[in-house]
Amino acid sequence: MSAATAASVELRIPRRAEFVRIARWMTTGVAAQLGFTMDIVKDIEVALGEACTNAVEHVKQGRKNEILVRFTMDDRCLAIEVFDYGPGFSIDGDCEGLGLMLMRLCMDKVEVACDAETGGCVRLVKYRDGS
Amino acid sequence: MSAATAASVELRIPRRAEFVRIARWMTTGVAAQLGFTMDIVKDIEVALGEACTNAVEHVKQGRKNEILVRFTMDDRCLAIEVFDYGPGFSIDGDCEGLGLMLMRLCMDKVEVACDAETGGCVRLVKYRDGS
Amino acid sequence: MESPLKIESRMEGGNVGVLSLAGEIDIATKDRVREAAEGLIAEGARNLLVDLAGVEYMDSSGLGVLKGLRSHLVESGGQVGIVSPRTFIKKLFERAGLDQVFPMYEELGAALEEVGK
Amino acid sequence: MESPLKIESRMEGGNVGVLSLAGEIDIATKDRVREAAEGLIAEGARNLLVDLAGVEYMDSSGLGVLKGLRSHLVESGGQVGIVSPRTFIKKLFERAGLDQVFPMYEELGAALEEVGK
Ligand SMILES: Nc1ncnc2c1ncn2[C@@H]1O[C@H](COP(=O)(O)OP(=O)(O)O)[C@@H](O)[C@H]1O
Ligand SMILES: Nc1ncnc2c1ncn2[C@@H]1O[C@H](COP(=O)(O)OP(=O)(O)O)[C@@H](O)[C@H]1O
Repeated sequence: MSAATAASVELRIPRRAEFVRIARWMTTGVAAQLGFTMDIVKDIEVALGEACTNAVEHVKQGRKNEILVRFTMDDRCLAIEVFDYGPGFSIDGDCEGLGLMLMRLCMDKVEVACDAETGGCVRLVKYRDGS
Repeated sequence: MSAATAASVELRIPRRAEFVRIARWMTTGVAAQLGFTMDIVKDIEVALGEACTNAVEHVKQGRKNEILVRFTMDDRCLAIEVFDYGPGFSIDGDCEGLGLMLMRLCMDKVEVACDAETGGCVRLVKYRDGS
Repeated sequence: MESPLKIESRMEGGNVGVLSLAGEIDIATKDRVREAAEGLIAEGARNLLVDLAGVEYMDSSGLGVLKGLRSHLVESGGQVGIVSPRTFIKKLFERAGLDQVFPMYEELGAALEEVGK
Repeated sequence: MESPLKIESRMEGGNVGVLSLAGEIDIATKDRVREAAEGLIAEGARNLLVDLAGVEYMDSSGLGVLKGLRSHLVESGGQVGIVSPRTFIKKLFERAGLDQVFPMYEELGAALEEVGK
């Protein structure tokens, strides 16, 4: 991947436990391709795994029974958005559990958003300079 | 994956040489998950690689600059469709090269279709009983 | 199908249950870990040793199961010991603030000696 | 970035170019194979030995490059020999009807002896 070109890759999986693994697999491929060290690839895998796990565990009904994972990469960072088509949620200190805590420790930035079409969205960012 | 449940997974990549590898990676993950032997996983990887390579090599302009790979799996087979958003093409004996020949040798069924929205489509099928 | 998680379970010395895991512990496989552990507890295990030498991936799903088992065993004076975790898994326990909660052992022999006492 | 293909090239005995490849040969990496081979030809290689021991993936992109190099060298009495292909790669050559076209060698020593003659 040439450093200057931005690109995006999208993955849709059924919102089911046994497919979370496929999304993790994909994530390690994309992250390794971008040249992250194996430690960081693993961190990114964990964060993505937590986000997808939450989508499977906490979304009971949604507009679609799937999870959309969008990877956006440029020379600065890898951003991964996980859309769950569910009711959405917000982060406040009180309800944060192990999942969101691990996402935060594994990534440089974690944001939660929500919109009517794609439902809850967790955005995970890792900078490529290792900062 | 429980044998009785059908499921589909979709992947979108830029129509660029360095992303074909990501699609292959994904494919080996899905095929391995379904329990195909390592030899067959490799065959499926080659066939998918050939289809994506053709999309990169032969589509100069398209409705979108991406490739959509759709995996559909049930207890009978894994079907992989590669949509290239290009002008489409048809197979006749004369113009078949190494790529399509390898797809045919690696898979149980290879079909080529075309529609206005998604462009050329190669459909690759592997049966799960090894037939 | 090559399963993403292999589980071997056995009893040692009457009241120690040993669970050897290899592969990936995640939302899809965590219930099998819990069930295998519960099987050992039903057989009389008061302590569990979970050998993670072969575990390449684990996340909060796995930690949640281990926490649940530990709460249960601690009530009757038992423990859940973690054996041979890879660097990645050690870091996971630390990040979750659980590295002081679960006893950790470098290898199974030492763990059995300590716990079997 | 860990490159999907590692290439080592060197001359042996004046007119044999040896290309040792490891990783994946596909549409994204094939040009680097061609360029490395052309470098050796420019240095005087009349024969090429392509050591595929470390190659885990190859498809028609790789076969195409090898066919092109072979056509070129055969004109001046040379050849492209394939060394240590894995089972998967052997099958690929067979399927493409190229297993009789390219000389195949189990290991580099024997190949060098044969070609260097
Ligand atoms: N995708 C989601 N949809 C709805 N609610 C969610 C989602 N992800 C997280 N939550 C909410 O945020 C809480 C904290 O999540 P997390 O930190 O992952 O811990 P846990 O999942 O272990 O409870 C969850 O208990 C749940 O209420
Ligand atoms: N996705 C595609 N879009 C347009 N044309 C295609 C596509 N895939 C294949 N073709 C056509 O079919 C021909 C045969 O393809 P193939 O068997 O893969 O051999 P090769 O790509 O080596 O020529 C190509 O030369 C091309 O003309």
